[in-house]
Amino acid sequence: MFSKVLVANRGEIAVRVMRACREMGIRTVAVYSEADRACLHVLKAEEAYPIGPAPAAESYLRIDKILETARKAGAEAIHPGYGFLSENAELARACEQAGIVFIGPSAEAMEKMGSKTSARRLAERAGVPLVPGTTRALASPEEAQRVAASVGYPVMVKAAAGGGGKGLRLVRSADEMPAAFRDARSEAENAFGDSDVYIEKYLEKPRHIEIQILGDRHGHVIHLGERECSIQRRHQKVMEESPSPLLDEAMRQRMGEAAVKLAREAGYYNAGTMEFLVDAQKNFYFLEMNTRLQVEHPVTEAVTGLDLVKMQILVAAGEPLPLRQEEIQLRGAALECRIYAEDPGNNFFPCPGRITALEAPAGPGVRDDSGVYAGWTVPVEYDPLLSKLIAWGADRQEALRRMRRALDEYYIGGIQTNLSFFRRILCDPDFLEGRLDTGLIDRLLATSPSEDSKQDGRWKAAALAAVLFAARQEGRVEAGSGGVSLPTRWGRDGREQLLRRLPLPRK
Amino acid sequence: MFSKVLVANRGEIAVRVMRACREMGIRTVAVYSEADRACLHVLKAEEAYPIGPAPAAESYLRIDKILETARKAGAEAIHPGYGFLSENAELARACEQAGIVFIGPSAEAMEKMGSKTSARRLAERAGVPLVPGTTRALASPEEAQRVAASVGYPVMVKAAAGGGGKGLRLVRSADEMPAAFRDARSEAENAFGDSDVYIEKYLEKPRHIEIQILGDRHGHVIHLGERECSIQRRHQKVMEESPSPLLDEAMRQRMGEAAVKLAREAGYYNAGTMEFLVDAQKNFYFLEMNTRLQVEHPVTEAVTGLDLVKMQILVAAGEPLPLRQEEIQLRGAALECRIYAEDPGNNFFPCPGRITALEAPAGPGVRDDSGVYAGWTVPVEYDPLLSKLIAWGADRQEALRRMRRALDEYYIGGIQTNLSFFRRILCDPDFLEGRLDTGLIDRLLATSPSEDSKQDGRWKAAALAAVLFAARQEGRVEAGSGGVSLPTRWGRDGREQLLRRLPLPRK
Amino acid sequence: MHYTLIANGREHVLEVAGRGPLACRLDGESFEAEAVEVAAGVYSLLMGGKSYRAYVARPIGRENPPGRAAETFTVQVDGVSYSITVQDPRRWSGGRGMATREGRQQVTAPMPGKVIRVLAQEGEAVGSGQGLVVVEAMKMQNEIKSRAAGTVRKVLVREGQAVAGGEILMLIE
Amino acid sequence: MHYTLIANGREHVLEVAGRGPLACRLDGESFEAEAVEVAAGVYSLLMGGKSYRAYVARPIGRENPPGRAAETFTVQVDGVSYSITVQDPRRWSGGRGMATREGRQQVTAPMPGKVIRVLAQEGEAVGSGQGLVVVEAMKMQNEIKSRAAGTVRKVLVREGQAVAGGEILMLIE
Repeated sequence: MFSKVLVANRGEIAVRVMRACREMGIRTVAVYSEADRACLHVLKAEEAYPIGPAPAAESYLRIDKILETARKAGAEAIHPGYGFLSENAELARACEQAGIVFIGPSAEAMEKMGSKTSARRLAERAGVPLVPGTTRALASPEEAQRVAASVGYPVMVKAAAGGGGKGLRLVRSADEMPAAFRDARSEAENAFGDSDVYIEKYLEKPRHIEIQILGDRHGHVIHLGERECSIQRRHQKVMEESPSPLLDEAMRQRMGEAAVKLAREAGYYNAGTMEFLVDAQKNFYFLEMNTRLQVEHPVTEAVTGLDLVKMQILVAAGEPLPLRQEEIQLRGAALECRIYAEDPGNNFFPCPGRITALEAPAGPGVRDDSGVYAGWTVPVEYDPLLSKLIAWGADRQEALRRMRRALDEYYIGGIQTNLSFFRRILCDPDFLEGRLDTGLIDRLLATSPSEDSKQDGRWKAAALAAVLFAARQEGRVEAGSGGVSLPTRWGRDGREQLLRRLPLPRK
Repeated sequence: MFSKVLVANRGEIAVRVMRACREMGIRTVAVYSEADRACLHVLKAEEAYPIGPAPAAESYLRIDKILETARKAGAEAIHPGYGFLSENAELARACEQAGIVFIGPSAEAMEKMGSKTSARRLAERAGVPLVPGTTRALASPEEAQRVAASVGYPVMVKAAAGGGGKGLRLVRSADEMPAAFRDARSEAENAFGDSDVYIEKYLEKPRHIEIQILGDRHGHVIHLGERECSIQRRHQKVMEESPSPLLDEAMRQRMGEAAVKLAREAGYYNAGTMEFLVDAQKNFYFLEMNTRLQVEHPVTEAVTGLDLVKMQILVAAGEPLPLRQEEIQLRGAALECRIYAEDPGNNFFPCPGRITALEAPAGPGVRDDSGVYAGWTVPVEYDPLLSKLIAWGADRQEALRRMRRALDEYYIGGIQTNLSFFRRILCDPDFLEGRLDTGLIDRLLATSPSEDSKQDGRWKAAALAAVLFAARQEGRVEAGSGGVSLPTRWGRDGREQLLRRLPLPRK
Repeated sequence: MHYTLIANGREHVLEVAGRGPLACRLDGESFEAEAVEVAAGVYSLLMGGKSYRAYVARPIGRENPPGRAAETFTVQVDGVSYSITVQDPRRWSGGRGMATREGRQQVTAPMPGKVIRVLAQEGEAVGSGQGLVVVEAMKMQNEIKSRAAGTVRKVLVREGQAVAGGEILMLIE
Repeated sequence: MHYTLIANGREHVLEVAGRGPLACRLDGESFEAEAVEVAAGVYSLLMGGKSYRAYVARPIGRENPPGRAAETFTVQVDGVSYSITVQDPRRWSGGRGMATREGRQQVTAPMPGKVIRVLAQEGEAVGSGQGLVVVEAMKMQNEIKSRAAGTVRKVLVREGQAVAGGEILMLIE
């Protein structure tokens, strides 16, 4: 086993990886940009080295600096987390040349599965059902129109190198195609340096369901059940759960087997995720593979009892998977909320800034994977993910109620967060009954939040607290051990303004 | 189901019960003494009422005030937590008369099992093995000597109403008996208002292993496996785990069946615990029953996936247990550390006071059941338990390593705690290998902690941090965004003391 | 003491007095409260037996410029968030004589960024939720919307201009 | 700047200087450190690539009375706790000329309570770990032990006396 691992990432996922390392007795090395000197992953690491200015392109994306740091620190392996360089085959190759283990798949498998068109070809070969469309890049708008006509409109024009909702266009008819084709190509070129696009049939109200797989370097691949990721906003996952309320054991097995077959076909090892679209008739179609740890891996950990990061490290060290497929059992249900520094009351505008107070939920069945602390300033340079809140329950209902309880306990002061938005989702009848699809959030946002929050005592308490806080700052209240009271005279400015006692009836 | 429950307790267990209620959609009512206005359970409750001065005898032990509050608030049931009135049959009876549900066993079952001599008689009748000794109170020192001679010295003289290590005397020979008999009786009279004592054979280096049971009002009783509670100091549990490293499936089944038989014999419903002593030959002997929720219930929750407080509430509402024995499966292993405000460096002297800062561990497999928060003052009037830290792992080793990681993350500032002591236990070879007995801590305390803590960089970091903190308070450092630096002149007192730059080689 | 509060574009009046239990009246409705500040900015309020924990903070991104007679706070009570502006009772000379004005609103930049587009002009009537200014920040274009209906009184920025967090972009009345 | 520290009954000298990276020397051993106070009383220290997070607090129960030339802090670094007394370099006139005195020790009451027994008399030699005073608090009798070997210089309390938390019970040299 490794004695020292460098984590080439920041924030919550770097902290997550370091926790696994600590529990394995592995020393951890952090890297940080100039904006991140005080970031939690630097504090949690046993070693930490600067790798450049705030922009990711000059720090977290610099393969040369990361490898140099690994060599200097004597790290035997590099964990890339998710995002940044995690799906960059160049890093995997550079590691190999430097004699450092990349905790991920081989560069070859990453390339095979990383390109969406290449992954679609592999899936075709493995006999895994695909969303109808092309498995090669399209040469012209005319070719795109021909293909679209054969699969039937509406279709999606998608970047082969895509991700994060970029280089995507929905096309509803042939005359929209030329503009959409052009726009998708140019966006793809800008975002990924690769303008290849292909076509997929657009499914109405599909569900996004993904299968977690684990493979070792000895050809063993298993799956750990599914995650339902249909709760999305702007093509970005917001909430995930496992198991999916849609799947039964038979369908889980069929999807799991398809995912394992495809991973084997690609010679894949490490943790990985096969994303599928599922239509209203419960047909599933392979969409793409993520050749890395997912943001939402904790829901799978909660129901399987496995530590996926430790599994990644074991496999990277060349050890065989310690489990067989038949030993994998799902227990209960788990949900994850991605807590972002963004303002749901203001069009989800990102809200970096100083966290003045922080109170995280705790107690039974609650896990908080946070990358922040009170006193820290969320920088403007990176993803505004603050924390992932996971609730487990013996069944979906208990997990839901626990999540609601945990959200009520969560307090992040000083910045706006989307915590209150999750409370809305968790009251939505469709959500509660498991009728999920990628349009749920947009429908929810189209309605205005209920105004009954002004009806109960909370509003009175809030108004009073705001006034007490404002008055305290002006030096107008006494906060003794017996409680807050308003003095009869203002002390600070010396004005002799007597407090008028209100003639109120006592209850 | 109840719509409102009063929690007749304080601190972490009151918070724990309220969390379960919230998740069940039940409104919670807190009661608090004058010392507890700002206690966490008051903040977490939906309603809160004062019940008297700080001494428990004038507040938390006042059945009349608690019932009056329940009536006033319209609570349909009372959860007693552990300690205080939880094993007081009078409260159970008073509830019944008032038409309020007591979330616990019937008063009769509580009395049958609450007296140790009566419980021993029941166990005898149920054919459950007992520690050799008497099942009736002893009339005189002479009778005690006769019994002791027949079971063989050493013996324990124990209070029939005992608990918490009070009214206990170890007697190694006949001539020690008269004094021990007298002392135990008078201590029992003072502590419990009941001077009855009985005799049990004293087992050398026994293990304390207990079985968690659950019974409903329809005669169904199941067990949820065992907890190993051998890590004790002064007869008080300090750390618990489930499963016990000692038990195999067959022994678990035998002990579980004995516990269930005994509970049935007593007509017991609610959660309950049968404590057993296990000798070096793995013989088990019934010791006593706790007719309430245990402090250490979370380790059972972690391995069974059940919420014991919810089960208590379900059963109290008259519902049948939702599970059969064969559905109970233990997964992985869990440990619990009881975090106390006490100073392990100073003979475990209790250390109440203001918590100036608090950082609780989080991440996978860690649960913190806390009753405190930063800014709160731990009062001198009650038990110094701050929090229970629970770590779960796929096996005992993972749980151990996770607990160590979690302890390293835990920070409670302003008061002394026993956190560092758990770190010592978690490095003890006997503990790591599961060779547990009630003498382990005393042996550990007889050795001095290793002094290697001064060898590594931590000591340098600590020394520097102390100096920076002291200097900051004197206004001598600048803490800019670029880090802490020492100015060349002291600003505050105007002395022109130039900072001497040290001629240090750069590394 | 009288305080004028603005929440969700609406004015409210809270009167508070007393030692020990506070005698309060919110928009004419009386209630009693016992308040303890249990930690900095955290209040435990007992009101007729009901227990509330209120966290108060000055949010970045919705800040008012210093020196103003009002300050906006974010208050979270048992999981529900409120944005409440408290007007200084001294500067508003008791606040009693003030007319309740609906929809007075400062439009501020939630964070540093660049103004990409100005969507409403001075004198224009705008509806609640209508887009006013587009600001680019953190590589995303974000439309700032009106919190209430009203008329644009003043536009303080032009397209292409860099703005600081909390900077006033527009005034609406 | 020179600081004299006492930890575990032993004196140490820490010299610190510099802007940006701090040049430090602890008991003659030189090292460099970069320090950031990331939250009140929480320091992130990078020393030769090693990362340490140090939490500093003034503990109750081990407090020194105000106005003294030294103050004791509890410092926790990555799970390990240290009790460190920092002497004021101004009052100790630079601290350089001071002789290192082993075992100078104030015995304080960790919390309010009542003195039940005084176990060592003035002039008596005591060993490390030897019981000095028994204080009853929270319904438990607790023996306060000597942290280092020395001679009892002064006994400041008598049996039966109530003591406050932090009150000095005995001086040992």
